Amino acid sequence: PEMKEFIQMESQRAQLQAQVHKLTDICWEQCMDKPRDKLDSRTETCMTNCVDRFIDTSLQIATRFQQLLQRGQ
Amino acid sequence: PEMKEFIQMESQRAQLQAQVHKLTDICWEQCMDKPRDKLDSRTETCMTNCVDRFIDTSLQIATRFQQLLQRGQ
Amino acid sequence: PEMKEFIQMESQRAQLQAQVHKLTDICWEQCMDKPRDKLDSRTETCMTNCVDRFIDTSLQIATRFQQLLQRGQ
Amino acid sequence: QVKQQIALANAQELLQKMSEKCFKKCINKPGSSLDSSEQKCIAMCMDRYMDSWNLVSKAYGSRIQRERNR
Amino acid sequence: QVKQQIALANAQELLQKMSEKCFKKCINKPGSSLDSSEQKCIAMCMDRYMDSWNLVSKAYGSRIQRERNR
Amino acid sequence: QVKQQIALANAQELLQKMSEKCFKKCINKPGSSLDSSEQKCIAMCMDRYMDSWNLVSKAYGSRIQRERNR
Repeated sequence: PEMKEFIQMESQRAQLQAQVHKLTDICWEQCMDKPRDKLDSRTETCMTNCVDRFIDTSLQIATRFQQLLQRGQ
Repeated sequence: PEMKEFIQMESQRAQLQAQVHKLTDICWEQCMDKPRDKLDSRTETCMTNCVDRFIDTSLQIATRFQQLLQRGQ
Repeated sequence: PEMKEFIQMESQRAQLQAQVHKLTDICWEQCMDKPRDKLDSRTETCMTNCVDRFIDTSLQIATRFQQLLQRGQ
Repeated sequence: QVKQQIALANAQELLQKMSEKCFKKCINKPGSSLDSSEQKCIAMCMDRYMDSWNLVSKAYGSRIQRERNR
Repeated sequence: QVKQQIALANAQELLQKMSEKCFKKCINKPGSSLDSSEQKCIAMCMDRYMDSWNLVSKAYGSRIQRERNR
Repeated sequence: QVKQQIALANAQELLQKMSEKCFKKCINKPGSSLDSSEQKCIAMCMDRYMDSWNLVSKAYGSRIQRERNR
Protein backbone atom coordinates (compact mmCIF):
# COMPACT_ATOMS: atom_id res chain seq x y z
CA PRO A 1 0.00 0.00 0.00
CA GLU A 2 2.88 2.40 0.68
CA MET A 3 4.28 1.75 -2.77
CA LYS A 4 0.90 2.51 -4.31
CA GLU A 5 0.55 5.76 -2.40
CA PHE A 6 4.06 6.76 -3.34
CA ILE A 7 3.37 6.14 -7.02
CA GLN A 8 0.10 8.06 -6.85
CA MET A 9 1.79 11.02 -5.21
CA GLU A 10 4.61 11.05 -7.71
CA SER A 11 2.24 10.78 -10.65
CA GLN A 12 0.21 13.67 -9.25
CA ARG A 13 3.40 15.65 -8.85
CA ALA A 14 4.28 14.96 -12.49
CA GLN A 15 0.86 16.27 -13.54
CA LEU A 16 1.31 19.44 -11.50
CA GLN A 17 4.70 20.02 -13.09
CA ALA A 18 3.27 19.52 -16.57
CA GLN A 19 0.67 22.17 -15.71
CA VAL A 20 3.41 24.53 -14.46
CA HIS A 21 5.27 24.09 -17.76
CA LYS A 22 2.11 24.89 -19.71
CA LEU A 23 1.24 27.93 -17.59
CA THR A 24 4.80 29.26 -17.80
CA ASP A 25 4.61 28.95 -21.59
CA ILE A 26 1.24 30.76 -21.82
CA CYS A 27 2.13 33.52 -19.37
CA TRP A 28 5.60 34.02 -20.84
CA GLU A 29 3.91 34.75 -24.19
CA GLN A 30 1.46 37.10 -22.48
CA CYS A 31 3.79 39.01 -20.20
CA MET A 32 7.41 38.88 -21.37
CA ASP A 33 8.58 41.49 -23.78
CA LYS A 34 12.37 41.70 -24.15
CA PRO A 35 14.12 39.75 -21.37
CA ARG A 36 16.08 42.13 -19.11
CA ASP A 37 18.53 41.98 -16.21
CA LYS A 38 15.79 41.25 -13.74
CA LEU A 39 12.11 40.38 -13.70
CA ASP A 40 10.70 43.87 -13.26
CA SER A 41 7.70 44.23 -10.96
CA ARG A 42 5.29 44.86 -13.84
CA THR A 43 6.19 41.58 -15.52
CA GLU A 44 6.07 39.83 -12.16
CA THR A 45 2.56 41.11 -11.45
CA CYS A 46 1.48 40.19 -14.96
CA MET A 47 2.80 36.66 -14.46
CA THR A 48 1.02 35.94 -11.18
CA ASN A 49 -2.20 37.55 -12.44
CA CYS A 50 -1.91 35.51 -15.61
CA VAL A 51 -1.75 32.27 -13.62
CA ASP A 52 -4.78 33.21 -11.51
CA ARG A 53 -6.84 34.50 -14.44
CA PHE A 54 -6.06 31.39 -16.47
CA ILE A 55 -7.29 29.22 -13.63
CA ASP A 56 -10.39 31.45 -13.26
CA THR A 57 -11.05 30.98 -16.96
CA SER A 58 -10.66 27.20 -16.70
CA LEU A 59 -12.94 27.03 -13.67
CA GLN A 60 -15.60 29.18 -15.28
CA ILE A 61 -15.53 27.00 -18.38
CA ALA A 62 -15.57 23.72 -16.42
CA THR A 63 -18.51 24.88 -14.26
CA ARG A 64 -20.56 26.01 -17.22
CA PHE A 65 -19.71 22.83 -19.10
CA GLN A 66 -21.05 20.69 -16.26
CA GLN A 67 -24.23 22.78 -16.11
CA LEU A 68 -24.77 22.29 -19.85
CA LEU A 69 -24.19 18.54 -19.47
CA GLN A 70 -26.71 18.27 -16.61
CA ARG A 71 -29.28 20.36 -18.44
CA GLY A 72 -28.78 18.16 -21.46
CA GLN A 73 -29.47 14.92 -19.58
CA PRO B 1 -13.78 -11.59 -31.87
CA GLU B 2 -16.54 -9.20 -30.78
CA MET B 3 -14.30 -7.71 -28.16
CA LYS B 4 -11.60 -7.12 -30.76
CA GLU B 5 -14.00 -5.44 -33.17
CA PHE B 6 -15.35 -3.30 -30.38
CA ILE B 7 -11.87 -2.14 -29.42
CA GLN B 8 -10.98 -1.42 -33.04
CA MET B 9 -14.12 0.64 -33.52
CA GLU B 10 -13.55 2.59 -30.34
CA SER B 11 -9.93 3.25 -31.18
CA GLN B 12 -10.96 4.47 -34.62
CA ARG B 13 -13.56 6.71 -33.01
CA ALA B 14 -10.86 8.14 -30.72
CA GLN B 15 -8.72 8.93 -33.77
CA LEU B 16 -11.60 10.67 -35.50
CA GLN B 17 -12.22 12.76 -32.40
CA ALA B 18 -8.55 13.71 -32.18
CA GLN B 19 -8.80 14.87 -35.80
CA VAL B 20 -11.95 16.89 -34.99
CA HIS B 21 -10.08 18.60 -32.14
CA LYS B 22 -7.20 19.46 -34.45
CA LEU B 23 -9.45 20.75 -37.23
CA THR B 24 -11.49 22.81 -34.79
CA ASP B 25 -8.27 24.38 -33.53
CA ILE B 26 -6.99 25.19 -37.04
CA CYS B 27 -10.31 26.51 -38.36
CA TRP B 28 -11.02 28.48 -35.19
CA GLU B 29 -7.74 30.34 -35.78
CA GLN B 30 -8.64 30.87 -39.45
CA CYS B 31 -12.26 31.91 -39.11
CA MET B 32 -13.08 33.25 -35.65
CA ASP B 33 -12.57 36.90 -35.02
CA LYS B 34 -14.24 38.17 -31.83
CA PRO B 35 -16.71 35.61 -30.43
CA ARG B 36 -20.29 36.98 -30.62
CA ASP B 37 -23.79 36.01 -29.49
CA LYS B 38 -24.16 33.52 -32.29
CA LEU B 39 -22.07 31.88 -34.97
CA ASP B 40 -22.86 34.25 -37.85
CA SER B 41 -23.32 32.68 -41.27
CA ARG B 42 -20.03 34.05 -42.58
CA THR B 43 -18.05 32.34 -39.83
CA GLU B 44 -20.11 29.19 -40.29
CA THR B 45 -19.36 29.06 -44.02
CA CYS B 46 -15.69 29.74 -43.33
CA MET B 47 -15.59 26.86 -40.81
CA THR B 48 -17.10 24.23 -43.11
CA ASN B 49 -15.03 25.42 -46.08
CA CYS B 50 -11.96 25.34 -43.86
CA VAL B 51 -12.56 21.68 -42.97
CA ASP B 52 -13.06 20.70 -46.62
CA ARG B 53 -10.12 22.71 -47.91
CA PHE B 54 -7.86 21.31 -45.21
CA ILE B 55 -8.81 17.79 -46.24
CA ASP B 56 -8.29 18.72 -49.93
CA THR B 57 -4.84 19.99 -49.01
CA SER B 58 -3.99 16.79 -47.11
CA LEU B 59 -5.25 14.61 -49.95
CA GLN B 60 -3.33 16.57 -52.58
CA ILE B 61 -0.16 16.27 -50.52
CA ALA B 62 -0.63 12.56 -49.77
CA THR B 63 -1.29 11.75 -53.44
CA ARG B 64 1.75 13.66 -54.65
CA PHE B 65 3.87 12.13 -51.90
CA GLN B 66 2.97 8.63 -53.05
CA GLN B 67 3.75 9.53 -56.66
CA LEU B 68 7.16 10.81 -55.64
CA LEU B 69 7.82 7.63 -53.64
CA GLN B 70 6.87 5.41 -56.57
CA ARG B 71 8.92 7.44 -59.02
CA GLY B 72 11.86 7.19 -56.60
CA GLN B 73 11.76 3.40 -56.37
CA PRO C 1 22.47 -8.90 -27.60
CA GLU C 2 22.20 -8.13 -31.31
CA MET C 3 18.47 -7.61 -30.95
CA LYS C 4 19.06 -5.20 -28.09
CA GLU C 5 21.62 -3.19 -30.04
CA PHE C 6 19.32 -3.10 -33.04
CA ILE C 7 16.44 -1.77 -30.94
CA GLN C 8 18.70 0.83 -29.31
CA MET C 9 19.94 2.02 -32.68
CA GLU C 10 16.46 2.22 -34.12
CA SER C 11 15.13 4.08 -31.08
CA GLN C 12 18.01 6.54 -31.36
CA ARG C 13 17.24 6.98 -35.04
CA ALA C 14 13.60 7.71 -34.17
CA GLN C 15 14.75 10.40 -31.72
CA LEU C 16 16.99 12.01 -34.32
CA GLN C 17 14.11 12.07 -36.79
CA ALA C 18 11.81 13.65 -34.22
CA GLN C 19 14.46 16.33 -33.72
CA VAL C 20 14.70 16.87 -37.50
CA HIS C 21 10.94 17.34 -37.66
CA LYS C 22 11.07 19.89 -34.85
CA LEU C 23 14.00 21.80 -36.37
CA THR C 24 12.37 21.84 -39.80
CA ASP C 25 9.24 23.31 -38.22
CA ILE C 26 11.16 26.03 -36.33
CA CYS C 27 13.44 26.97 -39.23
CA TRP C 28 10.59 26.88 -41.75
CA GLU C 29 8.82 29.53 -39.64
CA GLN C 30 12.04 31.55 -39.39
CA CYS C 31 13.23 31.38 -42.96
CA MET C 32 10.42 30.59 -45.39
CA ASP C 33 8.48 33.46 -46.82
CA LYS C 34 6.34 32.57 -49.84
CA PRO C 35 7.29 29.13 -51.23
CA ARG C 36 8.76 29.49 -54.75
CA ASP C 37 9.93 27.28 -57.62
CA LYS C 38 13.18 26.51 -55.88
CA LEU C 39 14.82 26.95 -52.52
CA ASP C 40 16.74 30.17 -53.24
CA SER C 41 20.22 30.43 -51.79
CA ARG C 42 19.16 33.02 -49.20
CA THR C 43 16.54 30.70 -47.74
CA GLU C 44 18.98 27.82 -47.90
CA THR C 45 21.66 29.72 -45.97
CA CYS C 46 19.03 30.84 -43.47
CA MET C 47 17.92 27.22 -42.96
CA THR C 48 21.37 25.78 -42.28
CA ASN C 49 22.34 28.74 -40.06
CA CYS C 50 19.05 28.32 -38.22
CA VAL C 51 19.85 24.67 -37.42
CA ASP C 52 23.34 25.52 -36.17
CA ARG C 53 22.23 28.57 -34.17
CA PHE C 54 19.41 26.61 -32.58
CA ILE C 55 21.86 23.94 -31.47
CA ASP C 56 24.25 26.65 -30.22
CA THR C 57 21.38 28.09 -28.21
CA SER C 58 20.48 24.69 -26.74
CA LEU C 59 24.11 23.96 -25.87
CA GLN C 60 24.62 27.35 -24.23
CA ILE C 61 21.47 26.85 -22.17
CA ALA C 62 22.33 23.27 -21.20
CA THR C 63 25.88 24.23 -20.13
CA ARG C 64 24.70 27.17 -18.04
CA PHE C 65 21.94 25.03 -16.52
CA GLN C 66 24.44 22.43 -15.36
CA GLN C 67 26.67 25.16 -13.89
CA LEU C 68 23.72 26.54 -11.95
CA LEU C 69 22.84 23.05 -10.69
CA GLN C 70 26.41 22.41 -9.53
CA ARG C 71 26.70 25.80 -7.88
CA GLY C 72 23.39 25.11 -6.14
CA GLN C 73 24.52 21.82 -4.64
CA GLN D 1 -15.79 1.30 -20.04
CA VAL D 2 -13.50 1.94 -22.99
CA LYS D 3 -16.33 4.05 -24.36
CA GLN D 4 -16.58 6.09 -21.17
CA GLN D 5 -12.83 6.64 -21.04
CA ILE D 6 -12.84 7.97 -24.58
CA ALA D 7 -15.82 10.21 -23.82
CA LEU D 8 -13.99 11.51 -20.76
CA ALA D 9 -10.75 12.07 -22.65
CA ASN D 10 -12.72 13.86 -25.32
CA ALA D 11 -14.40 16.17 -22.80
CA GLN D 12 -11.09 16.92 -21.09
CA GLU D 13 -9.41 17.75 -24.39
CA LEU D 14 -12.31 20.06 -25.25
CA LEU D 15 -12.13 21.77 -21.85
CA GLN D 16 -8.39 22.31 -22.20
CA LYS D 17 -8.68 23.70 -25.71
CA MET D 18 -11.49 26.07 -24.69
CA SER D 19 -9.52 27.33 -21.70
CA GLU D 20 -6.52 28.13 -23.87
CA LYS D 21 -8.42 29.59 -26.81
CA CYS D 22 -10.79 31.70 -24.71
CA PHE D 23 -8.07 32.93 -22.38
CA LYS D 24 -6.19 34.10 -25.46
CA LYS D 25 -9.27 35.70 -27.03
CA CYS D 26 -10.71 37.35 -23.91
CA ILE D 27 -7.88 38.31 -21.55
CA ASN D 28 -5.52 40.89 -22.99
CA LYS D 29 -3.96 42.19 -19.82
CA PRO D 30 -4.55 39.86 -16.87
CA GLY D 31 -5.77 42.02 -13.96
CA SER D 32 -6.41 41.27 -10.29
CA SER D 33 -9.70 39.53 -11.13
CA LEU D 34 -11.84 38.63 -14.13
CA ASP D 35 -14.03 41.67 -14.78
CA SER D 36 -17.59 41.22 -16.02
CA SER D 37 -16.76 41.91 -19.67
CA GLU D 38 -14.06 39.24 -19.57
CA GLN D 39 -16.48 36.77 -17.98
CA LYS D 40 -19.07 37.51 -20.62
CA CYS D 41 -16.48 37.11 -23.37
CA ILE D 42 -15.40 33.75 -21.92
CA ALA D 43 -18.99 32.48 -21.81
CA MET D 44 -19.63 33.52 -25.41
CA CYS D 45 -16.27 32.22 -26.57
CA MET D 46 -16.97 28.84 -24.97
CA ASP D 47 -20.38 28.59 -26.64
CA ARG D 48 -18.91 29.50 -30.01
CA TYR D 49 -16.08 27.02 -29.56
CA MET D 50 -18.59 24.26 -28.92
CA ASP D 51 -20.67 25.38 -31.92
CA SER D 52 -17.50 25.23 -34.00
CA TRP D 53 -16.62 21.80 -32.65
CA ASN D 54 -20.05 20.49 -33.60
CA LEU D 55 -19.89 22.11 -37.02
CA VAL D 56 -16.44 20.73 -37.73
CA SER D 57 -17.49 17.32 -36.48
CA LYS D 58 -20.47 17.28 -38.86
CA ALA D 59 -18.49 18.65 -41.83
CA TYR D 60 -15.71 16.14 -41.24
CA GLY D 61 -18.13 13.24 -40.88
CA SER D 62 -19.99 14.06 -44.07
CA ARG D 63 -16.72 14.50 -45.96
CA ILE D 64 -15.58 11.06 -44.86
CA GLN D 65 -18.90 9.64 -46.08
CA ARG D 66 -18.46 11.36 -49.45
CA GLU D 67 -14.91 10.06 -49.83
CA ARG D 68 -16.05 6.51 -49.02
CA ASN D 69 -18.80 6.62 -51.62
CA ARG D 70 -16.53 7.77 -54.40
CA GLN E 1 9.71 -4.49 -38.88
CA VAL E 2 10.72 -1.97 -36.24
CA LYS E 3 12.54 -0.19 -39.06
CA GLN E 4 9.44 -0.12 -41.24
CA GLN E 5 7.30 1.20 -38.43
CA ILE E 6 9.72 4.04 -37.81
CA ALA E 7 9.86 4.83 -41.54
CA LEU E 8 6.07 4.84 -41.62
CA ALA E 9 5.79 7.03 -38.53
CA ASN E 10 8.33 9.37 -40.07
CA ALA E 11 6.38 9.66 -43.34
CA GLN E 12 3.12 10.25 -41.47
CA GLU E 13 4.66 12.97 -39.33
CA LEU E 14 6.03 14.62 -42.47
CA LEU E 15 2.64 14.42 -44.23
CA GLN E 16 0.89 15.96 -41.23
CA LYS E 17 3.39 18.78 -40.91
CA MET E 18 3.20 19.58 -44.63
CA SER E 19 -0.60 19.63 -44.54
CA GLU E 20 -0.61 22.10 -41.66
CA LYS E 21 2.21 24.32 -42.91
CA CYS E 22 1.02 24.46 -46.52
CA PHE E 23 -2.63 25.00 -45.58
CA LYS E 24 -1.45 27.95 -43.49
CA LYS E 25 0.82 29.33 -46.23
CA CYS E 26 -1.50 28.82 -49.20
CA ILE E 27 -5.12 29.15 -48.05
CA ASN E 28 -5.98 32.58 -46.75
CA LYS E 29 -9.74 32.49 -47.09
CA PRO E 30 -11.04 28.94 -47.56
CA GLY E 31 -13.49 29.04 -50.49
CA SER E 32 -15.86 26.44 -51.93
CA SER E 33 -12.99 24.60 -53.62
CA LEU E 34 -9.21 24.81 -54.01
CA ASP E 35 -8.58 27.14 -56.93
CA SER E 36 -5.69 26.52 -59.29
CA SER E 37 -3.38 29.08 -57.67
CA GLU E 38 -3.93 27.45 -54.28
CA GLN E 39 -3.21 24.03 -55.74
CA LYS E 40 -0.02 25.33 -57.34
CA CYS E 41 1.01 26.95 -54.07
CA ILE E 42 0.41 23.68 -52.18
CA ALA E 43 2.52 21.69 -54.65
CA MET E 44 5.40 24.20 -54.41
CA CYS E 45 5.07 24.49 -50.66
CA MET E 46 5.23 20.71 -50.31
CA ASP E 47 8.36 20.50 -52.47
CA ARG E 48 10.03 23.29 -50.52
CA TYR E 49 9.09 21.67 -47.21
CA MET E 50 10.73 18.43 -48.31
CA ASP E 51 13.80 20.35 -49.51
CA SER E 52 13.93 22.01 -46.11
CA TRP E 53 13.53 18.70 -44.32
CA ASN E 54 16.45 17.24 -46.29
CA LEU E 55 18.57 20.33 -45.73
CA VAL E 56 17.88 20.34 -41.99
CA SER E 57 18.52 16.62 -41.79
CA LYS E 58 21.93 17.06 -43.45
CA ALA E 59 22.88 20.13 -41.40
CA TYR E 60 21.84 18.43 -38.17
CA GLY E 61 23.72 15.24 -39.04
CA SER E 62 26.93 17.04 -39.88
CA ARG E 63 26.67 19.13 -36.71
CA ILE E 64 26.33 15.99 -34.61
CA GLN E 65 29.44 14.60 -36.35
CA ARG E 66 31.36 17.82 -35.62
CA GLU E 67 30.33 17.77 -31.95
CA ARG E 68 31.40 14.12 -31.62
CA ASN E 69 34.83 14.83 -33.07
CA ARG E 70 35.58 17.74 -30.76
CA GLN F 1 13.99 6.15 -8.74
CA VAL F 2 10.53 7.24 -9.91
CA LYS F 3 11.32 10.54 -8.23
CA GLN F 4 14.59 10.90 -10.12
CA GLN F 5 12.97 10.08 -13.41
CA ILE F 6 10.34 12.76 -12.86
CA ALA F 7 13.00 15.27 -11.84
CA LEU F 8 14.96 14.43 -14.97
CA ALA F 9 11.90 14.66 -17.23
CA ASN F 10 11.10 17.99 -15.62
CA ALA F 11 14.60 19.37 -16.25
CA GLN F 12 14.55 18.15 -19.86
CA GLU F 13 11.17 19.74 -20.50
CA LEU F 14 12.47 22.99 -19.01
CA LEU F 15 15.62 22.88 -21.16
CA GLN F 16 13.60 22.25 -24.29
CA LYS F 17 11.17 25.06 -23.57
CA MET F 18 13.99 27.51 -22.82
CA SER F 19 15.80 26.62 -26.03
CA GLU F 20 12.68 27.26 -28.10
CA LYS F 21 11.55 30.40 -26.31
CA CYS F 22 14.98 32.00 -26.14
CA PHE F 23 15.87 31.13 -29.72
CA LYS F 24 12.64 32.86 -30.75
CA LYS F 25 13.28 35.90 -28.53
CA CYS F 26 16.96 36.37 -29.24
CA ILE F 27 17.75 35.22 -32.78
CA ASN F 28 15.99 37.24 -35.46
CA LYS F 29 18.19 36.42 -38.42
CA PRO F 30 20.37 33.37 -37.79
CA GLY F 31 23.92 34.29 -38.87
CA SER F 32 27.09 32.26 -39.23
CA SER F 33 27.64 32.24 -35.45
CA LEU F 34 25.99 33.52 -32.28
CA ASP F 35 27.26 37.07 -31.78
CA SER F 36 27.92 38.41 -28.30
CA SER F 37 24.63 40.30 -28.07
CA GLU F 38 22.71 37.14 -28.95
CA GLN F 39 24.66 35.17 -26.35
CA LYS F 40 23.92 37.81 -23.73
CA CYS F 41 20.26 37.81 -24.70
CA ILE F 42 20.11 34.01 -24.39
CA ALA F 43 21.69 34.08 -20.92
CA MET F 44 19.24 36.73 -19.72
CA CYS F 45 16.30 35.05 -21.37
CA MET F 46 17.16 31.77 -19.69
CA ASP F 47 17.42 33.38 -16.27
CA ARG F 48 14.10 35.17 -16.76
CA TYR F 49 12.44 31.96 -17.95
CA MET F 50 13.58 30.19 -14.80
CA ASP F 51 12.39 33.13 -12.68
CA SER F 52 9.04 32.89 -14.44
CA TRP F 53 8.87 29.14 -13.93
CA ASN F 54 9.49 29.59 -10.21
CA LEU F 55 6.97 32.40 -9.97
CA VAL F 56 4.31 30.41 -11.82
CA SER F 57 5.05 27.36 -9.72
CA LYS F 58 4.54 29.36 -6.51
CA ALA F 59 1.42 31.17 -7.77
CA TYR F 60 -0.10 27.90 -8.96
CA GLY F 61 0.72 26.11 -5.71
CA SER F 62 -0.82 28.81 -3.53
CA ARG F 63 -3.92 28.92 -5.76
CA ILE F 64 -4.40 25.18 -5.35
CA GLN F 65 -4.10 25.63 -1.57
CA ARG F 66 -6.71 28.41 -1.63
CA GLU F 67 -9.12 26.33 -3.71
CA ARG F 68 -8.72 23.37 -1.32
CA ASN F 69 -9.46 25.51 1.72
CA ARG F 70 -12.63 26.98 0.28
